[in-house]
Amino acid sequence: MRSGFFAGLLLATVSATAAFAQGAPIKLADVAELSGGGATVGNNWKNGIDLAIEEINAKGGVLGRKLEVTHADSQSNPGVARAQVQKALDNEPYVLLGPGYSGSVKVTSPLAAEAGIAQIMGGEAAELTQGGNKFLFRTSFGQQSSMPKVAKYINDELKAKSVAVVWVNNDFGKGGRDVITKEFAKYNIKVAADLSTEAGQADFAADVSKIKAAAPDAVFIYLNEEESARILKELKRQAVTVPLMGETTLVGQKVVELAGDAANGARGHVGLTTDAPVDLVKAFREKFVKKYNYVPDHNGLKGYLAIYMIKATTDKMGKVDPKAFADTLHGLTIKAANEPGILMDVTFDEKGDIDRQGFLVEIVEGKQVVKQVLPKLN
Amino acid sequence: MTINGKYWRIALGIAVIAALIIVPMNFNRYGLYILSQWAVMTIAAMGLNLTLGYAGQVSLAQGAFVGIGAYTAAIMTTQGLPLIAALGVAIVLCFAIGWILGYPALRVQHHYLAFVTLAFSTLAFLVFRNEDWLTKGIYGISGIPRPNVLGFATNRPLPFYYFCLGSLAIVSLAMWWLIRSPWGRAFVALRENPVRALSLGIDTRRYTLMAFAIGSALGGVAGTLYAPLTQYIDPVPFNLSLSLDLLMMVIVGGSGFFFGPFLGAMIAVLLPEWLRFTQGYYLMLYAVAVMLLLIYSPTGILGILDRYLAERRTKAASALRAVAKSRLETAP
Amino acid sequence: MTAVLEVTNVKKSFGGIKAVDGISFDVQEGEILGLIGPNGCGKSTLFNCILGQLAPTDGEVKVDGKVVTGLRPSELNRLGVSRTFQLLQVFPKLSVRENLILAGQEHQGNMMSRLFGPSDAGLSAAADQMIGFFKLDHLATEAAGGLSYGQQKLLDAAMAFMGGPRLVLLDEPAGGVNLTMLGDLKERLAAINREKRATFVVIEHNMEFVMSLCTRVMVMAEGKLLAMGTPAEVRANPAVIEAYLGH
Amino acid sequence: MSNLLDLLVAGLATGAIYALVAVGFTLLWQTSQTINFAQGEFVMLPAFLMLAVMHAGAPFWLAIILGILLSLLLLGLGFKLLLVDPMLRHGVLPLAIATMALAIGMKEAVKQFFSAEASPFPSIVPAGDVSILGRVISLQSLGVLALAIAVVIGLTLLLNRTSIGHQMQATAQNPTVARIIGVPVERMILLTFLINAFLVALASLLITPIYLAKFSSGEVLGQAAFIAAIVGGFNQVRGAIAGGLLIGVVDNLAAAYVSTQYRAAVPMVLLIVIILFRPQGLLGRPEERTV
Repeated sequence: MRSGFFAGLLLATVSATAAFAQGAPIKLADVAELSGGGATVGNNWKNGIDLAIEEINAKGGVLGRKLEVTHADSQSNPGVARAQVQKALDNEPYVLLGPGYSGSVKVTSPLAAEAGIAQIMGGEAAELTQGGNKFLFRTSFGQQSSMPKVAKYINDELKAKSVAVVWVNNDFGKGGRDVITKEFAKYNIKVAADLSTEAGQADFAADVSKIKAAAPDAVFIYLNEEESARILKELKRQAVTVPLMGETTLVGQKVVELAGDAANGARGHVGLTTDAPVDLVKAFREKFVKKYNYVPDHNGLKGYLAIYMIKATTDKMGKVDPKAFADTLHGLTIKAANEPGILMDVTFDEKGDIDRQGFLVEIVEGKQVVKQVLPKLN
Repeated sequence: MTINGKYWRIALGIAVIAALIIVPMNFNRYGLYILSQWAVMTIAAMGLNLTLGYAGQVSLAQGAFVGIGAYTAAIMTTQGLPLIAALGVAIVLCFAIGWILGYPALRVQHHYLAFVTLAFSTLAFLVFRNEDWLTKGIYGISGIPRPNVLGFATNRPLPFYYFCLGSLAIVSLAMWWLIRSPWGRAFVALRENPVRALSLGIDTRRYTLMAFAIGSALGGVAGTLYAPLTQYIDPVPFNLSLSLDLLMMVIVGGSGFFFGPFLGAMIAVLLPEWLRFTQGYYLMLYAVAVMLLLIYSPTGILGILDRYLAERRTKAASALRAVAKSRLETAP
Repeated sequence: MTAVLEVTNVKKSFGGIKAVDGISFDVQEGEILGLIGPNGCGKSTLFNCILGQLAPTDGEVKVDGKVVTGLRPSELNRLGVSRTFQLLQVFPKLSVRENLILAGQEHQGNMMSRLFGPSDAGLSAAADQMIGFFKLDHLATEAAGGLSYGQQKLLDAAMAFMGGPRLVLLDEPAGGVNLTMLGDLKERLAAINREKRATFVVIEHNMEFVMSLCTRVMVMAEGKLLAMGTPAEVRANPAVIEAYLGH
Repeated sequence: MSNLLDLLVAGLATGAIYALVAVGFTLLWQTSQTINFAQGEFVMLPAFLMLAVMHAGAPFWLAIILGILLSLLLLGLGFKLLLVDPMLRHGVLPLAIATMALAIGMKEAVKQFFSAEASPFPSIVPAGDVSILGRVISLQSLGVLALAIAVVIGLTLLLNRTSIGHQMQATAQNPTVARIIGVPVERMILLTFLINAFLVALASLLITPIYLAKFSSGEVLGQAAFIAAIVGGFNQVRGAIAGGLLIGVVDNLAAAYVSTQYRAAVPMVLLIVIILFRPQGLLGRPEERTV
């Protein structure tokens, strides 16, 4: 037993060969939530990555070299994520991809920074990019960029003075809740009810009756897909008629599919959506559905974009240089006209946050309708 | 056991210990991390093995005790207190809570006990997550420092691994002492036949509570090592699934065998590595393997080994007896 | 002579069924009292009530003049009351010596000395003496589970004596033991009774065993005391013959 | 006050689901000392079996029939023959641990062979609402409640009025004696496994339209059902029903009046209190301990 295990470990060490030899494939490492509570997130992210790599390799790769990725499972557990990232870094990848959970990003990003390898991740918690880490990049809006837009909309368009906030009690939900409550304070919007819910919660009757009792002008819902669908159904059943506002997930295709009629009228800010009125995004969605037979959520898009970020950055450098990668990506603007795989124009700032256009959508008769396009800032 | 067998076992033991010290010197950071994780999980599983394997009390709360230990270490060391102080607090805390949690074990057995401890596990998770003022809630505690041991900094992976290995060695020696002491004998009696144990003057209540308390305290010890190992903790790793994982480790390795947790933790920590070629199927295969193992041998892998050795011994003994008998019969 | 055990009006019912229905008797120091009766007459239940394994519905039990009803079996054992069970109750995975040390260890020192003191609680010599006494010498390091039935029965009895008890309750010590072994067992019990002034209460179906070992015999039927006397008296009692030979 | 009434109704509807799942759980315990830690997953799986049949092109009604048959085969017969029978001789605890492994295996299998994503599931009850005494109640909730009541009545009749029921009760109380008086004990035990499989399939059919089909949806349900069974009384069918309804109501009231952050704690505390002070459960018979 023991000797077998040592042999295995030694083998893993030895197999880290010269990764950057000319013509050899460019090695990428992905660590994602392939099992456990974040399996939906991680598998979408992984499929997006695989799709992009397949496309790029079919067209001859990056600078004439193929891309090659290894996927590792964090089991949605930060401890395991740390081990897997450590392992990935020991093999000296060109770029590290993932994880998707903010907690897992938090424990792994110091490792990548220490190794001097850029990490392109899916986490959305505001604080991730506030710590001065020079190697960490987002693929989507952080909560600190999306929530102000939601709060502004609730204030300007919905003219709500009191809002009930329903959030899922994990790092994703709590993060969003904390940022939006701060934003509400700026507009003097009162939080009429502050409802924590559990991931996987099935029964929202009590939560909705609390919302009813609080009689807010609007409800802000920040939950995962399934829970979003369930609460929408319950809100409809208990005849709550005030506007329902969300961010990305609430108005996603999956929620509409699961909630049916109950999703009608729900609104939300969406940074990345496969329903965006952008031709390239629609084309992506078709390709994805063709390959995997389901409609991806925004995590599928994030994985896909991560790979094209690598391609655009490498093309810009003109060489495969892991040390210069992060510097090049900071301040870089990638235009969809030049690199169609990036789908929409995007700019990365010095913190690794992104700037891209966003959308305000509403569900009308089971379809996402874009009510407003929020342009890219610069 | 013959003298030869004894020497052979001592030699094997020394070889394994030497290998654990020398071989990892060339390991990369990941290898060291995995080995450190193995040492930490082994300590937690040893605690559960005492409660479950020796004393026969099922617990689904070991993960929660690892959590209590980890939070104690994280909170205290980020305040600048030394890890050794945190260790002391964690042991006392887990021992006391384990003692209290043992009380239901005096009233109920088996499945009821499983559910009491399961409930405790859930409650502990909720406290970790909801009490922001203490645990920083779902955001977790980051920047947990690694300790200085006898003047040596353990920031680098190799020294920290030796720190974990040293802790494991100390815990193993203490455990070895415990199970060879009259207490260990009383624990086994408790598991095998509590009625008879009572009639021999064994205070089964006190020993049951002790088994719970000591087992839980070891969970706390594992937790105080886990925190500086990952240097970041949040409530998620300490949910029910850690308790289930630890239970599986004890069962798979061999519950009630001293080396069971070592083996079980090794399989659990390294199995994803071995079964990587199976991609997403590995947990499924693991589950099936555990079921098959339990059907074949409810005392785990070491149980199979033990049975094999016992059979050989019985065969040898009955052969001897047959020889002796034939001599008697042929005697004039 | 003082009464080592005094049982006064002990009753035990399960639901509506009276398993033990008002039994009183006492046992003098050094006595060997036989307890016989048909199956299901409440003998073992009475044992369990005396020993605290079952709480009696009513009545009182005294050991050496001290009321012990309500004490736990372990506490009683440490007061010097020991027992064996009808079915074999040795610890099969422990060796013969370990079984005996286990049986004696709670009578030594305290919790702390049992943790930090020597592994055998200082009982190796005593255990080996007991092993010698019961003629199990060649088996000292064997796992108890590997012994023959008769040997395990001897061990079971030996364990009851490890704590140096004043009073021992034996539940069918002769059941399933072959003739040679039976002789050994009887002789050993008699020897302990003689040498250590230990007092016995013995449940047994083997009449020959009871009649030759015991100084006094008590007969139970349907939860009640039917007869009490010397072996000869009991043997001649018509009510006893009636109960044994059927209605 | 109207709020409270709403919560009670919602709690009863959820509780009826827990009760359905808990009933089979107690049946298995009574006849064969099986603690099924995979009971929640047993409810999760039939929905996927039905979905798989539908994906193959079959209409919904056929999928229901085949789904129930497959459940009887896999979760009834297969579970008993392949796991319980070979494990039972090892005792209660190893079997319980084996079912924990089974739960993991089932979740992973569904995730790998079906999907990690939630899927919608058609409802056999029309999706409308009815208004009773001014309360809006969904037909789905009413359906679950009605079925739970039907199951209690049906099971009670079966157990108390039929000879099979008497034989099952005899098996549950004392298999050895039952065997001596000529009860086909093995067949009775198998029957309880089949009844359990049927109940979980029914529960799956009713719950999945509300809870959605997802590999992990059994976790919450299984735990709630265990708690319901213990709180109500492990050895009584009506105990499991009462426990289920109670847990459903308590959970909803806790969310409304205690704290949403700690709502999951309240049933757990209830469980601990019950085990400490009334281990046989609210309606259970005490199990005579031989010690």
